[in-house]
Amino acid sequence: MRQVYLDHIAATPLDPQVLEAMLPFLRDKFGNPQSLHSAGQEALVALEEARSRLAGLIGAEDSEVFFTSSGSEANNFALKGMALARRDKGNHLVLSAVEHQSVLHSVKSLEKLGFSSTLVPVDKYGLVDPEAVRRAIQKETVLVSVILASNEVGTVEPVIEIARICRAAGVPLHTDAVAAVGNIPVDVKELGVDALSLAADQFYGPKGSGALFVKKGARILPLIDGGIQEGGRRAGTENVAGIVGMGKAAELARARLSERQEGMKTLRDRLIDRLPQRVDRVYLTGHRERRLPHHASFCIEFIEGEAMLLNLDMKGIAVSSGSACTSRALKASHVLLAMGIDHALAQGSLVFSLVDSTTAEDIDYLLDVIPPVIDRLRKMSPLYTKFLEESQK
Amino acid sequence: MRQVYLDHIAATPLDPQVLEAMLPFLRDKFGNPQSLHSAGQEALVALEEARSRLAGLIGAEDSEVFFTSSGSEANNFALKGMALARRDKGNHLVLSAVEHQSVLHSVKSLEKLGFSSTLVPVDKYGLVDPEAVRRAIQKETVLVSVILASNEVGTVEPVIEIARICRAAGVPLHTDAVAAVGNIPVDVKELGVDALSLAADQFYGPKGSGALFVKKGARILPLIDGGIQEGGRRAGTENVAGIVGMGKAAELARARLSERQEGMKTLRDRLIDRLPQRVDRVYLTGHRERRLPHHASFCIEFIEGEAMLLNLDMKGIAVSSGSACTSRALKASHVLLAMGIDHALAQGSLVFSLVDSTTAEDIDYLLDVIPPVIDRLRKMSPLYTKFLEESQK
Amino acid sequence: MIYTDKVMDHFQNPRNVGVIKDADGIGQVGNPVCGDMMSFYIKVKDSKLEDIKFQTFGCGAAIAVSSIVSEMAMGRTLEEAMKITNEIVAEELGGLPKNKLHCSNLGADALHAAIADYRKKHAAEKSEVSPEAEKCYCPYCEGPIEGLEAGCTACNVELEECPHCGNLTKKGEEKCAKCGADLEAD
Amino acid sequence: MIYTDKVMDHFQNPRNVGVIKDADGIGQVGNPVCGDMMSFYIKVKDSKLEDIKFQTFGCGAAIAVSSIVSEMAMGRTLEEAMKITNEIVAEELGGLPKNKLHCSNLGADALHAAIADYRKKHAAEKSEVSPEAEKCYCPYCEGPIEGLEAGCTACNVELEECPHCGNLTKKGEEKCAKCGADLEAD
Ligand SMILES: Cc1ncc(COP(=O)(O)O)c(C=O)c1O
Ligand SMILES: Cc1ncc(COP(=O)(O)O)c(C=O)c1O
Ligand code: FES
Ligand code: FES
Repeated sequence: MRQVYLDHIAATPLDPQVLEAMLPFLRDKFGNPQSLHSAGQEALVALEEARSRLAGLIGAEDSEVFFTSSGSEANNFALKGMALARRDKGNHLVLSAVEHQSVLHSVKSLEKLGFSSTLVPVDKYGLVDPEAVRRAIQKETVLVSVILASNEVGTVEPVIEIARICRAAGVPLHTDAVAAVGNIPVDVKELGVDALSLAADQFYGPKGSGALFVKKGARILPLIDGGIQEGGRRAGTENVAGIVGMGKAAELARARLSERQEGMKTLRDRLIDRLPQRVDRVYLTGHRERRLPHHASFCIEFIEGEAMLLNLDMKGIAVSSGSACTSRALKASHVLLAMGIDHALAQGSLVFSLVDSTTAEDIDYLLDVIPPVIDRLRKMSPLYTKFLEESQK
Repeated sequence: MRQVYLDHIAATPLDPQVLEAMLPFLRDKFGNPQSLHSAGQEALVALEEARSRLAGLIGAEDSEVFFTSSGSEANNFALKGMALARRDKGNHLVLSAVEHQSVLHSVKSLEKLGFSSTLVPVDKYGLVDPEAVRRAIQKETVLVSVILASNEVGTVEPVIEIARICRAAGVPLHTDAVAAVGNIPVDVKELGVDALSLAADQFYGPKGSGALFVKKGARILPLIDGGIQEGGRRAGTENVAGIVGMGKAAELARARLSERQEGMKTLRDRLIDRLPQRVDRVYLTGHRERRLPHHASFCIEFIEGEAMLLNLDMKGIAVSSGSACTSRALKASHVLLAMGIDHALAQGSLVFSLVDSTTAEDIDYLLDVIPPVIDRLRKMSPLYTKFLEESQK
Repeated sequence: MIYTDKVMDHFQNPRNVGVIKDADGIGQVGNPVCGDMMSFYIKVKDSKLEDIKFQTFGCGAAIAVSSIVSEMAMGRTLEEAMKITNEIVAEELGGLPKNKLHCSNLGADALHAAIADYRKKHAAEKSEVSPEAEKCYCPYCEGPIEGLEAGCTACNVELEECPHCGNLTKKGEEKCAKCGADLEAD
Repeated sequence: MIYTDKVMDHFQNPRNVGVIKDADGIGQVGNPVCGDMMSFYIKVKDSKLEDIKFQTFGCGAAIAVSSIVSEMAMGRTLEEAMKITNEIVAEELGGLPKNKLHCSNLGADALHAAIADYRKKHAAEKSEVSPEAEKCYCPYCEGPIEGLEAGCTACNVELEECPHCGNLTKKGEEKCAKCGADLEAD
């Protein structure tokens, strides 16, 4: 059976060059980067080279990059670390209504420690209005966090404008760029952000490797306290192979970004344009233009996402019905609800995400396979029956 | 030049079988364990198998094992997560004076949030007196943390007795077993602990993979908030390859533990017995018997550790002068000071740590190489000159 | 797989899907906000379920549960059908992920509601529909839960009850995991 | 390597190690608590350093610094030798890790102390030993530090000064990273 993998927002395969770069550090180069002897120093050099490559991808200084074990850890580090470091300045946080769970729940934890927060709403495309951020900022606000690109609906937020507002207000801005880095050009200086989260598994690097950019001069407390790793900012023996892989992936992403983007965008557009031609009552979620190049997300009316996902899986097609981080939660996505999509429709969410090796044939196979799947499930759906009855009246 | 690596407390090489187990997950099995489609489920199955193997190594239930990215993260998770979850019960912590930095500094961070702590002293072997723990426990105490085995001096603490006292007092006990798991038999039920930290790179598994055992029923808040991974206890896309490697390493450790221990113990004893015969004024640190099987640590009088370490490195011998996590800090180890060793002597710390492939020839090579190194450095040392002058008087 | 082979079989080849135009009883439970909704249609003859059809909006488990409930009840007396419980359904399916056990309630509930509807219409005898008291399962680790106070003893999550639907949700969540109702922040 | 080739050369083959029994001046700085201690012995002839020997208890940097200081000062006039600063020493060694820069102070300090000792003994002229004001470097990231208030702008660590030796240490540390003195917990 043909296998078509269209859930790359949850996982990308390692680029073979990335694996190649990692292997020596899984074989004989097993030194601990903090060891002062040669084996340790060899690992340290590799670590710093990776840091440099990653910094290069996002236009940061090497010393502004802190390794983490995931995008979620980077988000927790940024939110908790910056909020707690600036506690003397105030106790209020501003975030958008379409943040990732790791940002939302970090804020919940901070609320238990005495912080309060304001959720900035989004429009029907999931876009945050920079002016709304300005209005949400209070005298007590110590941090603003706005996602750069949504993993659920693909929308790319106007972070440059939001950063300008935050700068004027003297409040640092964090952006969750996990879904963005490696897929669209991201430059921390151009964005003007004070902190930025990323994860290697979004751009052909290994799982278990992420990073937080923290602008020079911005204050942050560690999330993981302990030894001197990462300049005392993030303790724990470093995942050397993973970090080296992330560095290599960053180098490749930098070199290939525009080429990758263009290829994926064409196929994404093929899917966005044709799916609604093949199936009725299918709605694109997120913004049509301001979206990730490899991301096409829809709500399919009258049916539920998991049932579609499983049916497509049986046909060899892997897709998701939202964020992998909430795949087992039974509730509708908070992102879709924040965009004003109603509960029933939000349950029918499907996310297709591409990779640089996705082909037009893959998309066409999907376009052939999906209509009967939807048709079959709709025939089972009491909501569809009701809709048909009502439209006959 | 002969290469002798005796710094395995900082890093073990991957067992080839561990790498073998990891590789498929670095190649085509790249699914995200939270994805509901087949590729995701395949990763999930591997993850749960690894959890089961790790649980098997320490006598835990599968559901009591939570993956982390390092021993430090596990320690932070335990200390902060359990203390904050039990905040309604009190705000006092008890820990030993010889805890790892990641425990010590987690407690410092908790102190900023309103907790206080009592440090239980140790004797000259680095041993904690269980009775001293009993005395340190107050009505407000919500957590006790005592290291199972010291990475700096090798001493294995009487955690079973301490656990009995904590149980009687109704206070949960966490133990930092990072240096112990995989090297000595560790059974959470036998120990009677409520939480236990471990890291795979201590037993031929990969760097960047650790775990926290949390006893069923013990309350803990997440350190990394976000998605549903690890039952909502630790968010972030899982380092699947690393976790699979840790699982394999756990399986191997379980099968080979006693054999590994015996082999390393013999060589360790050779080193402990013979080094003081070759060089005078060399003192074993930690307990002679109650110590890790692969650990021999000394203080060499009149000289400083880093100078020795670099000299040995030039002869192809890798050793450490304390914890890798503090290798660049200029101060004497808090562990040695807590044991009553004076500052000057503590500066001369050397730690030799073995691996299952260490040979008698390796030890003998070290024993041949080290006396002239020490001799040369002592000739440079004003302290040694002073000592000689005074002993001539 | 998250589901057993039997669940997947019923999910892929659901028995008795559809609508009975002149049904003797119709039962509908759930709503789209909860992410699941089931309609059961029954034909009754001599106190036996002569025909059953269902429609389901919901996940794989919900579809499989509806299918097997229809199969289990087909041809049975109303009395017998009323004895179908979520435990029996889940068992028949070879088990369900614990966070999906509530779907098995739904199937039996929808059938029972259809029977109640029939009984009401035919006034044969009045009977209260009293679905089994729901067993509680932690929506995070899927472990059984003894009491709210203790939180989930399996995964240690702190739980609170959704005041809207009674579902258990992690403390501090903004919305109920089941019905989506807003929970007050603590 | 953490050290440059030049540092490693001086560390491996230190010049002028030893003691001068009948030294004209002896200077000793540091102490074992700080992890480093240096003794410099000088012979002076015609206001020139005719011979220099040193002993060092300390890390690789400390040994290399002592060695190069002795080499740089050898044969120089006392005036010239007094002009050797930590910057010059560090530069001569091709750089030092920033957390080791204080070792370069030690070398010059010890030499200067020996010269001061000589001058005092020979009462040729009195001069105050005033070592250069120490530059501050973050002991964690090794970046230069502007002021205590700001913390380290490079790595964002919050710093406090050790009341005992003046060294900068991360806030909340229990002991000074340099001299090991107890810091009050905050
Ligand atoms: C006893 C002990 N605890 C904690 C740690 C920290 O573990 P990691 O380096 O994996 O963060 C170590 C590291 O060697 C250790 O030996
Ligand atoms: C926007 C966004 N933020 C955060 C995360 C969490 O990253 P991780 O899974 O690496 O923890 C993701 C994961 O896909 C994401 O898409
Ligand atoms: S429909 Fe299965 S989750 Fe409720
Ligand atoms: S002796 Fe080099 S650190 Fe001070």
